[in-house]
Amino acid sequence: MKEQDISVQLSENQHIKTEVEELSGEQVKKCYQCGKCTAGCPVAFAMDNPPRKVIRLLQIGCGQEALKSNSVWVCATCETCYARCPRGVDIPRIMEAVRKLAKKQGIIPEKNVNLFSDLFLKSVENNGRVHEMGLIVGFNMMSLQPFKDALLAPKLFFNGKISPIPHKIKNPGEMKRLFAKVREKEKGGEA
Amino acid sequence: MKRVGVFVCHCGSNIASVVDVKRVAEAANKMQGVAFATDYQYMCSEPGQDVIIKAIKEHRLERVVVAACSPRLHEPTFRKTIEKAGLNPYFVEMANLREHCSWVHSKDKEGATLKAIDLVRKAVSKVNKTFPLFPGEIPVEKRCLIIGGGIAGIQAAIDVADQGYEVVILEREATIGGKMAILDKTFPTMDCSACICTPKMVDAAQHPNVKLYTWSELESVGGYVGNFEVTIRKKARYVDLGKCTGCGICETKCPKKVPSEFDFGLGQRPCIYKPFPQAVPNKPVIDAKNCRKLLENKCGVCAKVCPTNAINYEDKDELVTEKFGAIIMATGYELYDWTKDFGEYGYGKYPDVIMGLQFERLVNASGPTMGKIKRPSDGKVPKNIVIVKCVGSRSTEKGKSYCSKFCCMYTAKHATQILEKIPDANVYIFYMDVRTPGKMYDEFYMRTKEGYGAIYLKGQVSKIYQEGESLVVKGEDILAGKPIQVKADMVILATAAASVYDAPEVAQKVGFSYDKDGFFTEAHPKLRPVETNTAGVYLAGCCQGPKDIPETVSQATAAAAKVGSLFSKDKMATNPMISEVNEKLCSGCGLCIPVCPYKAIELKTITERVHGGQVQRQVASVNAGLCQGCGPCTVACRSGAINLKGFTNQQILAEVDTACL
Amino acid sequence: MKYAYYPGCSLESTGMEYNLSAKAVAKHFGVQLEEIDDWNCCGASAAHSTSHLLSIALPARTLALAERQGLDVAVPCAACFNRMKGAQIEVRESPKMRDTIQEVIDMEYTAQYEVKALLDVLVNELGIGRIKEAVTRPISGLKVAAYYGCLLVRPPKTMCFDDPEDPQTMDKLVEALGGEAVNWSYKVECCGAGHSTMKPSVGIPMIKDIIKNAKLNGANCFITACPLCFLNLDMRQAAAGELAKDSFQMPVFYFTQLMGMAIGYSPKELGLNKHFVDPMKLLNDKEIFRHPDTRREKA
Amino acid sequence: MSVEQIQQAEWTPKIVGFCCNWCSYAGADLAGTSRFQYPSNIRIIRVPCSGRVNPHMVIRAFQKGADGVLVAGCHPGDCHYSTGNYYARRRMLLFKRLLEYVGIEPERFQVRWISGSEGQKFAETAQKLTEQIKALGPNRKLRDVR
Repeated sequence: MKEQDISVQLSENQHIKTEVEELSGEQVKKCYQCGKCTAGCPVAFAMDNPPRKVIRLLQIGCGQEALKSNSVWVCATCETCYARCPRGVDIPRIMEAVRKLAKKQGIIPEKNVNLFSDLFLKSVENNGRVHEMGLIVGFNMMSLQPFKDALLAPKLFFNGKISPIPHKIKNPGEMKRLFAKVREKEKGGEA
Repeated sequence: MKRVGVFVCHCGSNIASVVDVKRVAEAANKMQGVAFATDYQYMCSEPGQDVIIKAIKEHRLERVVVAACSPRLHEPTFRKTIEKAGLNPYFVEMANLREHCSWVHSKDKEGATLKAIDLVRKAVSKVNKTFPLFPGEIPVEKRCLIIGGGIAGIQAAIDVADQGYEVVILEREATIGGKMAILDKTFPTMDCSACICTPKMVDAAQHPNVKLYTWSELESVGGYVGNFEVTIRKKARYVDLGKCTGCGICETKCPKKVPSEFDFGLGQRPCIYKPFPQAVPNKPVIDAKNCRKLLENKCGVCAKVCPTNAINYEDKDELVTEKFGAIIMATGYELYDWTKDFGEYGYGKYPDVIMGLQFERLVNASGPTMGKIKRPSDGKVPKNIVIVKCVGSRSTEKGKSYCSKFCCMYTAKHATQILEKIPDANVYIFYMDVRTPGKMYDEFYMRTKEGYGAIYLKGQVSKIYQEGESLVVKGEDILAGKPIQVKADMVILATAAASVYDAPEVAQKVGFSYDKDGFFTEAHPKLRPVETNTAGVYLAGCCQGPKDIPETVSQATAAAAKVGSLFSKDKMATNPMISEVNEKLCSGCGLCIPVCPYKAIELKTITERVHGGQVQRQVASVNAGLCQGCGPCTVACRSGAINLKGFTNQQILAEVDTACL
Repeated sequence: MKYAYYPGCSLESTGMEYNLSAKAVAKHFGVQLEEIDDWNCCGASAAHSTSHLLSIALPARTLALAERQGLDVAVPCAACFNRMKGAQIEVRESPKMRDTIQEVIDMEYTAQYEVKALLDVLVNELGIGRIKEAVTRPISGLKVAAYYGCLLVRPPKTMCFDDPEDPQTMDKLVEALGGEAVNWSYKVECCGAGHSTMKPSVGIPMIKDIIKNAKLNGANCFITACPLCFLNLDMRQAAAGELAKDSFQMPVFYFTQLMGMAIGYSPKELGLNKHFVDPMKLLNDKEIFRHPDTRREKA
Repeated sequence: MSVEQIQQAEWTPKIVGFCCNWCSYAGADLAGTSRFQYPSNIRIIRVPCSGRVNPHMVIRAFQKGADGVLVAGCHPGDCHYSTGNYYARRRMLLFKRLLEYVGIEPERFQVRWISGSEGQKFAETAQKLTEQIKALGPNRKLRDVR
């Protein structure tokens, strides 16, 4: 590994830290790196950089590396870290912010996670409510694993738990307008 | 107009590099009433003071303004200076050109110089309205009260008593000794705590100048330095200390056993008990909350077996009031109660998750397991032991924000003790940082790691839970960068050292300040670390903040030295800057009386001649011994009859007028 | 007692037995649940990982509709509850956010009404005493691991519901219904939420650990207040069992199902036939339904 | 200088600060030792306790040409004399209402609690006060025009 000049990193990647802090409303310097977040994280085993390290990378100007880590996609937002953090750092908000930035830059190490949440929101945008069957079928098809969960489907179907017809709100157009307004505001930097 | 002399100090370059001191002196020379003005490099130095003395004599100066640093630093110095020149020491006023001007306006030299001139003018106007002040004298009661009988209180007591003064130790427990008596060994020398603490306890108790009030509480404190009046509640002990020989038969015969406080619930004690065998005084007390005789009027065994008839079930609390000249606070600390906040460690529901002081009892030869390390749940010898540091320390979210200071060392001590007694044990220490400043401290820590093989894991523990017979401890090893877990047989939590639960209440009773964590505030963090802002009240040990035994003992000795210097004179000077009543203006309305926090104002009756006849009326009167010179009474007075000497209405208004020019 | 009721998407499909049993139990105790007219999805974690504003706007629209009904809101799903409470608090505390949100949803929303978990309403508001009185078929023999998951109690600063590390609401309920609440260590661990679908290699081991710990501590079934937790523990139990090489056979119940059972409803009325892990074997073993159904006489 | 002349010159506000000896004066000292910079408009008058400050003194300051007045004492509960700042708090609250009633803008008269360890807070307070009063311009109310 080539050593990195932190002084250069810090000035070059300052904007990543600033953007994460703006998006999350949280300050990364509050963290004193005790590791309690990683220790209690139920998905840390599946992360390349555990939560503490994601914050460390931001602190020392290696934000680019943080953006690439799968951790922010694997994070289940279970809030365990935030509930126990001795410094009161809202880590899930930071993870979320890094994820948003990564997505903006097209860095998506966990394609399926991204796909699922996109399909989920698409379903909400179209119907106002989530159509679970459409979502799962769509997800399995598009993630190229069409027979995943195939054994579970009949039982769900015959129990009436999933139906091929989506539930909708009265005027689905209303939901589309809501989404459009959110996008507009976010572009305007209001959110 | 008085003849005022103005002396502008350069303070090396501290002032002169920002403020044009020459210009300030020139401007001062032109001010009304100023007879002489000059500048000098270091006004507080001896030659600097000579400049002032010489000028007072040559120019027949009547008042002096020193434009230098903060009066909080050098006002006493310059008072002495002008006293040497024959002036009343209160005829000096300081203009704060350093802290309030040059240091804070270093980028605005012109503004700073103009401000400096204004500050000098303000001081000149104030000093012009100054009257001579003379300190009074009050006798000093040469007895010292020490609140708290731990190692701090004991050391302070012995040191004050050795100087020949009478000492009373007030202790709420049944014995003196405090936390040190609980400990097994002391780091880094590993000598036995009891072996060095108990002889001191006996020394204190047997000292001809020391009186012990154990099982007693502080009720109230009145008076002031040199003349405190303290009321003490001697709680009912139900055992006549005069008759009791401490034979201990009652303890062995008492049929009811309850968890022992001294062993933190790990052991049992009878309801008539000495906290531990070497207790001082070595005489028992009856636990009224549990004694069957006192609760249900049954049993009474202890009275039957007592060979000297020392048991008295009719005993009542007793209040005694005594006079003291000084008070040393040595109320110590207690461990922060982690069981109410730390759900992730089980809220105390797992018996094998214990705190540091409980481990001291487990490993102590006089403890409930006779020094064998056995885990509380099933008495098995634990093989894998986890120590978690910073439980409730250094946390802004729950517990305390500060570092508890001694945990790094005692956890290392615990590790070595475990590894000595259970050679095949593994000790895992989860830490955030290891802080070991102190003589031979870091060497001890290194020995714990290298010599004994304790495994240090950098990372805070997130969760502890029971799984079968073991406890699962989940952490991260930060240095390796991965989540880890340890299956442990026992977990020791290094919980934060907190102030005693009622420390703020005690501080309020005695009348001095405490910080947000309940620790007592010293008068100055660097230069007056054992004094409080209340004259005559001193601090020793952990009541001021967490500290280890050597530090505690040093502070106790220091506090004793302070008491000694206070007691070395028969009379002490009082602050003359106190309130005074102009009886001609006073209407006797009494509004000032409830405002005074020191109960220093009373109404008195005076006789006046009016139109040839004699009329009696009431006016307010200030007790010079009690008044501390705070001044809210002056504002409460409707007729403007009360004034505060040194900060009179006239002086402050003169300052206001010149400040607004 | 009357509440605006927000079933949420899951209770219309995979969590329909929760909906069934919740309505039955609420009716029995005279708690009126008035479904919010034209409610929409709360956005779940997909929304807040995409846009903070969206994650507030979606629940805010539903809450604004509820405000028109003039009622506090009762939410059965823990995830929806978390989102709605979070949105309500943010709108309530920030006038700026309130203005933005009102503009986005094109409705007035002042966040003056409370958002409550259905669990809170049916246990704490109703009171353990009233529940105890209504029990006609004690669930004795059931050793229940009360599984709270994440979102009901965390983050504690927002949710302010029960203890974040050792919550007791469902445990108290189980005891009141005549069952035994086991002491176990994973009651607030995460089930992995959508990972069982998106990334089974992460999700399934998490589910496995939870079921293992419950079993180790002597539980023979679960109780939960979240359709996603339910789905993971129930539908994915087989997969988790394969990983653990243990067939588990730990039925999962919604707390409303256990309540319904104890106050005399039939298995069908509570949707007990819709589970993946068949609960009837355990229930018959423990002879829960042996007691006569006294509900109708009582009513 | 007349008011007009003051306006012509580059006007800077005149601020009088009453600081209690034990907390705020010490806090101002600490601002000095820590070299926290703030504008040079403020003139500090040392009083033993914020409870010593008579509303009369504040009025006098405004009469004599102050544009702003600060009264600073120990945090409530921390008074060196145990209760003095409670009296200050009550008095100054009422007095502030009175000043507002006669037309003095609330920013011109401020009461702050600054402890001996809050040098930064003192500097920030002085800075902010100066900015606020600069924005308001010179005070003309209550001025003694004799």
